[in-house]
Amino acid sequence: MPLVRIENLTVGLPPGADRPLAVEDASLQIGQNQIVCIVGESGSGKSLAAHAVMGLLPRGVSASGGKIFFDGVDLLEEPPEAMRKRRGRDIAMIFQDPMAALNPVVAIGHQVAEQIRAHRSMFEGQALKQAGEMLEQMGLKDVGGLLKAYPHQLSGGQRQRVMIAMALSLSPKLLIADEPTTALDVTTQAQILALIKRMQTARDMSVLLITHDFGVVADMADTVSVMRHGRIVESGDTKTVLGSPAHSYTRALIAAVPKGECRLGAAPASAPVVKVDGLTKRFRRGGLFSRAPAITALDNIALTLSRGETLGVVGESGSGKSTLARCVIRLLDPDAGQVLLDGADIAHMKEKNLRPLRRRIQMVFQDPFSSLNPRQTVGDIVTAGPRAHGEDAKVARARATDMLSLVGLGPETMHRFPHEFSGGQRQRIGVARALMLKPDVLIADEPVSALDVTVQAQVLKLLDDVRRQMNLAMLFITHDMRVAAEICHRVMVMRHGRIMECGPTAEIFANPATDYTKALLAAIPGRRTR
Amino acid sequence: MLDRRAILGAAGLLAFPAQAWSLSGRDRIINAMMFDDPATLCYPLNNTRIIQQICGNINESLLLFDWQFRPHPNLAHAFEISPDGLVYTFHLRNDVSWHDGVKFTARDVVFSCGVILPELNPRSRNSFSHIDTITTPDAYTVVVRLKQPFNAFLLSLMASSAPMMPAHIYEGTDFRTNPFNFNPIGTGPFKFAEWKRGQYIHLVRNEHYWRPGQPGMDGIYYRICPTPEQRMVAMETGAVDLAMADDIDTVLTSRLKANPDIVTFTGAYNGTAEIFVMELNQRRWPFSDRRFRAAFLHAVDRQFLVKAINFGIGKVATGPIPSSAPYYDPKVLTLYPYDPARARALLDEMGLKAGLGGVRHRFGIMLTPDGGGAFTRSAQYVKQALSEVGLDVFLEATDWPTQLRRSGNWEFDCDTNSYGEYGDPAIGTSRFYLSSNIRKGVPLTNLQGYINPEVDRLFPKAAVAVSHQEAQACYSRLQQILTHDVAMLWLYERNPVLFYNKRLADVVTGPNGPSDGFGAARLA
Amino acid sequence: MTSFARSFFCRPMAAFGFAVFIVILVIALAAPLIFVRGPFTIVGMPLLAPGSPGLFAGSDVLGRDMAVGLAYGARISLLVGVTSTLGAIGIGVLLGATAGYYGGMVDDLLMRITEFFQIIPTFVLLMVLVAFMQPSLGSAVIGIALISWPQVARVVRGEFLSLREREFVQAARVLGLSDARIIFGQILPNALSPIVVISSMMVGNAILTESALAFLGLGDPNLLSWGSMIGGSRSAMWVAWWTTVLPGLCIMVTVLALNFIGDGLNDALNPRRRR
Amino acid sequence: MMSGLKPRYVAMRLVKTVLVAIAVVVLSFFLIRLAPGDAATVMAGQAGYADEAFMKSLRAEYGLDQPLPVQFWKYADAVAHGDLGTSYVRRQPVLGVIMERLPNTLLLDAFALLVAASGGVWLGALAARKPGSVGDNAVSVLSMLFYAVPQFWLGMMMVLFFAVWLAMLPPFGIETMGADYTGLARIGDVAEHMILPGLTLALYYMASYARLTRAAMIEVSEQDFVKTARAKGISERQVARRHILRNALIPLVTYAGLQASLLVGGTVLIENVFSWPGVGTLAYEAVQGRDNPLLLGIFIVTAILVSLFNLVTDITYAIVDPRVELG
Repeated sequence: MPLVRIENLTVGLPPGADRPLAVEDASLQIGQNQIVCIVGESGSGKSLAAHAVMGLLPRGVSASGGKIFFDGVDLLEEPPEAMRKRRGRDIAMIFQDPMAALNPVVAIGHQVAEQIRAHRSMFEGQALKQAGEMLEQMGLKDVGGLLKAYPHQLSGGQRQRVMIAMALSLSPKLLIADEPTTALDVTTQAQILALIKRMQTARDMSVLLITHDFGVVADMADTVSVMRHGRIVESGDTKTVLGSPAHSYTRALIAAVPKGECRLGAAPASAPVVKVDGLTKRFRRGGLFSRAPAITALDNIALTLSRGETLGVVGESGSGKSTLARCVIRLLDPDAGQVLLDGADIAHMKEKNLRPLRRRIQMVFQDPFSSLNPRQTVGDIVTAGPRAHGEDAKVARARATDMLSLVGLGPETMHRFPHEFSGGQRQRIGVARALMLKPDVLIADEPVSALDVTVQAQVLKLLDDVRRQMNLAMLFITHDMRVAAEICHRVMVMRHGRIMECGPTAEIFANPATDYTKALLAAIPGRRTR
Repeated sequence: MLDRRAILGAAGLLAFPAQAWSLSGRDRIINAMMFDDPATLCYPLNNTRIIQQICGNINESLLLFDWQFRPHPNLAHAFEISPDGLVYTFHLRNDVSWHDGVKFTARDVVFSCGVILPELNPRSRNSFSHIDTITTPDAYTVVVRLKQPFNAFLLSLMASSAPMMPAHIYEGTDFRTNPFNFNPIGTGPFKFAEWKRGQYIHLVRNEHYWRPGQPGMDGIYYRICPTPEQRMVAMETGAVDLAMADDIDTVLTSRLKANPDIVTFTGAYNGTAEIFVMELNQRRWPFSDRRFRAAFLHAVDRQFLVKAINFGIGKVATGPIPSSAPYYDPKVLTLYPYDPARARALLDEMGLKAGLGGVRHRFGIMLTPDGGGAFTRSAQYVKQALSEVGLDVFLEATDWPTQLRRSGNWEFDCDTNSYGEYGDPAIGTSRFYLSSNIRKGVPLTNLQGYINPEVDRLFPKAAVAVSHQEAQACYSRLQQILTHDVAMLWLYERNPVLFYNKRLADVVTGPNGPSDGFGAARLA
Repeated sequence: MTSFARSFFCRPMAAFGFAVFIVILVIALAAPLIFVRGPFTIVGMPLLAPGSPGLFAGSDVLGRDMAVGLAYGARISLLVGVTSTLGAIGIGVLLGATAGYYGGMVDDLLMRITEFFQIIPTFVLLMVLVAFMQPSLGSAVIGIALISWPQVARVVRGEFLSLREREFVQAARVLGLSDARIIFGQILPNALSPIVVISSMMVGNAILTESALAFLGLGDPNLLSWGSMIGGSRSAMWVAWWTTVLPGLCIMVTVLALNFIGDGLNDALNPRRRR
Repeated sequence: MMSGLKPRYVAMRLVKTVLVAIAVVVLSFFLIRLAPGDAATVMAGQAGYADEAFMKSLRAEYGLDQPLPVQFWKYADAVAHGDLGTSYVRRQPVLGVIMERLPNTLLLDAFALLVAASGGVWLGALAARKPGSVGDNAVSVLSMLFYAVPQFWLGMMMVLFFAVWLAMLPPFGIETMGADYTGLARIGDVAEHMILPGLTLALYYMASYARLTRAAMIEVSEQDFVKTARAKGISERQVARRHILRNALIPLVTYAGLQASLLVGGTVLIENVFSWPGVGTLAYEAVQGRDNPLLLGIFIVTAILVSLFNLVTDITYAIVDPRVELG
C-alpha cells in the first residue's frame, strides 16, 4: 500500500492570478522507501502541489478538490490541530533558499531543538544534545560551535544540512524537498543530493523531490511525474520516462536540456582582438577604521580572444568570473594589468577618452527583469546607444527594427514596455541593444541562467548565430558546464580568482588536467547514468 | 529626581483630589503672579510694572497720596512748603529702621533724592533737576530748596517715582551691579526672603515695621505664570489670590468678573493712568501733515475699539492727559469723532488721492510683542479700519530687541505703545512732547520728533507755576494745542482691572495701586 | 498612465483624500467669489457663537467672520505647504542624487549634514531661522524648506544607491551614455515614485509646521492662516471653543487628505502592489 | 549575549559624539550671532528705561562689543571647561538652568515613549494578525488621523475637553502652584499634571508605532523562516511570538532610537501649550529673548543627549539583531 496517494488534487489561485487553478486534477503515488520526483518549468504548479501535501498553502490559496491519503488518512479532511501535530513528526519539508529558511536572529542549536521539543517534552539541554548528534550525522564539523552560531555565519551548503538535520530529527516517514539544491553551487548540490539519498535508504523514508533539472531526476528519482500548467502530463519510472518519453512536451523538455557534448571544434584562426595580461582586482572591506584584509577577486589573469571565437569562462560563485567580465569592459577599474582592445590598453584609460572605444565592446546581462529600464519603450532602449554616439534618431529607429527582427521580434515591440515581455524575449532585446553599436567583442555574463530550459536553448542558439553572422569575439560567462560545452570553442576554468586550466572544450571535458575540474565535471547532474 | 517607577505607581493615586490641601496653613499668605523673573529688584533701576509692584512692599516713599492725589504722612510725618514754593521742609519719623536694623535718617533721603534716583530713574531725574540744594539741619529733618517753584514736586515723591533707598548699602558702589539689587533692603511692611529663579519670589512680614497694626499678612509669594490662561486657571482654582494689570487677557475678564469668589477692582491704576497710543514718525511725509493724523483718528472707531476689541475695559482717550488725572480740561480739547467720510475728505485735501486698488498710501505699524494680546488685536483692528479709508497698513512683527532698537532709532512709520502719566503731566506727559527730549537710541522719549516752540515754552512754565490755577491755565492751553496738532494718536485710556480673592480686604488703598505695597491688606 | 490612474482611484481612501483635497483647493482659490467680504473685515461683535445670524461659523476674537477666515486661511497653509516642499524637493533631489550616484566624499558630507539635522532639535532651529529673518511668509517657507530637505535627500540617496547597481544602469554606462544622461534619463524616472510619495506627506508636514510657527507667534502678522487663528485663540478658547476647534479641524482634514493621497500614490506607483 | 560589542567601538562612538558637539557649537554660534539686534537691547528693554550708557555697559559686561571671532574663542574655551556661559535673560549659568529643566522634559518624554511604544506595538500586532479585517482598517485610519493632527492643537483639545468642560485634570504646569507638597503627595501631584501633556505626546507617536509594527509584522510573516517554523508543527502563537515578533522588533528599535532623539528636542509645542517647565519652553524663551548662550547651551546638551541615545540604540540593535557587527 503506497505511503501517499494523491487523487485528482485541485488547488485554486486567488482572483487576478494569470490562471484560475495552480494544480488541476493531479494524481500520483509515493511508495514506502521510494524517491518520487515532480519535474516542470517555473509556474507549472509543482511547488504548490508539494505545499498542499504539507498543508502549508499560502494565504488566499486553498486545495479546492481531490484527496491526499497519507498512511490511509485523507490529510485534506484532517482538522488543523491534528494536521499541525503531523508536521515535523510524520511529514517534514525543506525549502529552496537556505539563506531565508532559517530564523536570522536565533542560534542554530535552538532552532533544531525547537523542532524536537515541538513533539517531545524534554529539557532544552537534552534537546540541544540530540540536535548536536543530528548535525554530526549530516556530516557537519565543529558541531559545538555550530550550535551557538547564527545562520548568517554559515555557508549555503552548511545551512541546507542544518535544514535536513532539523527535518529528520523526529524520523518522519515522508520528506518533501522543494528544489533543495537550486540555489547552491554545483559541487555542493551534488553533496546535498547524495546526503538525501543516503538518509532515505538509511531511514526507510520516502522522499518527494521537486526540481526543474532533469539531471537531478536522472540521479535521484525512482519514479517521476512531469507537470505543465498545473496538470500532470506524464508519470512513470525514471528510465522509461527519460529514455522514451511518451508526451510531446516531455520530449521537447528533454531535448532542450544541454547534454554537455562538445559541439564546436577549433575556432577559425585569426588575430586576437582582445589580449588581457596580469589583470588583478582587489575589493577593500570594512569601514574607515577597520583593518579587515581586502579580498583578491582577480589574481594575475591572462587570456586572448579572437574574432569569430567563443571563449567560455566557467567557475562556481565567488570564482571571479563576473569580476573578470566587468574589468574587461571597464564597468570596474582593475588594480593592475593590461586589457588590449586591438592594441589599445583600455585598463586604466580615463572615461573621457574611453567613451568612443566603448562602442566596440558590448555586453548582455543575466537578469532579464533588471537589465531593461522599466520606464522606457523598447525602441528607446535599443536606440539609446547609437543616439548617445550622435547617430540620427530616425536612422537609429529604422536600424533598430531590423535588429529586432534579427533577434526574432516583430516591429510592434518598438512601442511596448519591458514589463509586457517574457524573460526570453527580454534577453533577445538585450542582445539587440548590444549589437546596435556593431561591436567587435560581445561579453555574455550568465545570459541564460535565469531562464527556463526550453527558452535557454533558443537564446543560446541566437547568440551562436549572431556570433557567426557578425564574426564577433565572444566571452561567455557561466556556472553550468553543460551550457559551456554547447556554445564554447575554448573553456577556461576559474577558482578563487585564478585560472585553473584553459583549452579546447572537447579536450577539457575528455581529460581534465586539475582535480578541481574533475570534481566540477563529476558533479554535473545526470552525467553518471549515461 | 523623581524615580519613574514611583510616578507610575503614583499615577494610580488619581483619586488624590488636586485641591485637597487646606487653606489653614497658608491663609495669611498673599499669592500673586508674574510673567517671568524680573531683571532686578532695585526699585529705581528697572521701572517695569512688576518691579514697582514687588518693591512697593519693600521700599517706601516719604508721602502717600489718596484718590484725590492729596499727600498724607508716611516716612515724613509732616512737611511745610515756603510761601514762594521754593523751600520744602520734611520732618521724618524717628522710629523707622531698615530691614537690616540700621536706623532710617535724613542721610538716606539726601542720598536717595540727590544721588541714586536721578542717576538710575529718568522720571526722577526730570523732577529732581529742579532741586538746588538738600540740607539736613538734624538727623530727622530735610530741607529741599528748589531753583524755581515746581508744583509737581510733591507728586514726584510718589513711591513709583521716588522710593527711599538705603544710603549705607548703595553709597559709593556701582548702583547697577550692587549685589543688593537681588536682595533688596527697605523700610517697608515686608522684607525680601527668597528668590527661586524660574519659580517664585517670597517676601515675609517685617516684624519691626513702624506703622502700628501693619502688615496684616504674614508674607507674599510672586509665582511665575507664563501664559494668560494659566493665570486665569490659577485665580479660578484659588491657587493665587491676586491678578494685577496685564495678568489677565481682556478676553477672559468676563469669565473672572462672573466668578463670585473674585472681587473686580477698577481704577487701581489711576496713579499711573496709562493711555494706549500710536506714534507716527513725524519726520516722514505724510505723517508730518496734521491732516493725515486727524484723518487717522477720524477713521478709527475708538468706541468700538474699547467696547468690542478690548471687551469693555478702558475709556476712549481724548488727549495727552487722561480724564482721571489732575489738570484734565475737557472744554479745550479738539475732538475727533469716528467719521470715515471726514477722514477721506482730509486725505483728498492733502492730495493723497486713491490710486490703483483704492490705496492712497501704504505704511507699516510696528507691533508690541505682547504674544497676540490686547495691543496686537487693537493694531489689527486699526489696520482694518484704516483700509476702509484707503490707507493700506502692513503690520511688522517684532520681538523685544527689535522693537526697542527700531523705536529708539526712529526706524518706524508708526509705533504702538502704552504711556503712564504718573499723577502729574510734568512727570509722565511732558517727556513725549518736549523737543528737548528728542534723544536718539533711547526708548520712551519724544520718538515722534514733535516740535512746537509754544509747547516747549509752556511745559516748563507749567511745571514751575506756583499756584494750581496758573499751572491749570498752562496745561489747558497745552491740551488745546496738542489735540489741535494731533501731536500723538491717543486711542484709549487702559485703566486695567485688578482681581483679588474675596478672602482678602484693603488690597488697594490709593491711586498708586499695588505699587504702594500690601501693608494694609488683611483677611476679609 | 491610465493603468496608474485606475489603480490609484480604485482605492477608496485615496479617492476620498483626493476629493477632499480638491474641495479645499477650490474653496481656497474661489474664496473671493464665495465671500463678498475679505477675511479681515469686522462684521460684528467678537466671539459670537456659530449659527448666529449671518455667521454660520461664528466670529473670532476680533469680530471677524470665521468662515471667511478659514477659507482664506487655506490659501496660506497650502501656499506655504506646497512652496516649501518644492524647495525641499529641489535641494534634496539634487544633493541626494549626486551623493547616491557619485558616492565618496560628497556622500560622506551629505550624510554628516543629515546627521547634524537629526541631532539638532530641528523645530528650535526653525524658530531661530524664522526669528532672525523676521517672521513673514517668505521666512516661513525658506525655514521649513531648509529643515526638511535632508529627509528628501536621504530617500533620494537610498534610491540612487540601489538603482545605480541595477543592470540597466550598468548597460547604459557600457553603451557610453554620459553621467548626466544616465542620472536624469535612466535613474531619476525610476526614483520618481518614492519622491512623489514623500512629497505629498511633506506638504502635510509643512502645513503642520507652518501652523505651529504661527501658533507660537512666529507667523506673518499680516496674513491669516489656520495656525495664526489657533494662536490668536489660546485665551479665547476658554470662552469660545469654536475659535480653536474649527481651524484645527481644517488643518487635520487637509493633512489627512494629503496623507491618504500619499498612501494611494505609494500603492499605485509601486508595481509590486499594483493589483 | 553581547555579540560583537567591542570597547574600541564604544570609544570611537564617544569620540564621534564629541566631534558632533563641537560641530554643533561652531555652526550654531555663528548662525545665532547673525540675528539682528542683540541681547543688550533686550536687557535694556526690560529695564524699562535705558540710555546709551547703560546699554554700552551691558554690552561690555557680556563681551558683546568684542569682534565675533574673539567672542567665539572665549566661548569655546569656556565650554571646554564645562562652563556654558551665563544666560542673559535669567542671569544664571546656562548649564544650571538647563540641568534644572532637563529632568522635567525627560520625565514627560519617558512617560510618552512608554505609553506610545506599548500601545502602538499592541495595536500594530492586533492589526497585523488579520490584515484587511475591520480591526486592521480601524487601526490604520486611526493612526493616519493622529498623524494628521497638529500636535499643539491636539494639546489644546485635551485642555478644552478635560480642563475647560470636565474640569477633571489640571491643564497647566508641573505641580499645583503654591501647594509645596513633599514625598508621595508631590509625586501624585506631578503625575496628575503629567497626564494631559504626556497623553498628547503619546497619542501622536503611538500612531506611528502602530503603523510601523503592523507593516513590520506583515512583512516578516511572509518570510520563508516563518514557513519553516510552521513546518516544525509548533503552535501559531509560538510562531507569532518566537519568530514573527522577534524579527519585527528590529525596525522598532531603530524607530524608538530615532524618536527618542526627536522627543528630546521636539517637545517645544507641547510644553508651550501646557506650560510644562522643560527644555522646550526654555528654548522658546531663549529664541524670544535672543538669549544666545542659553540657545547654544540647549543645542549642545541636546546634541550630546541625542548622540548618547543613538549609541544606546545601536547597541540594543546589535543585541536584538546578531547580523549586525559593531565597529
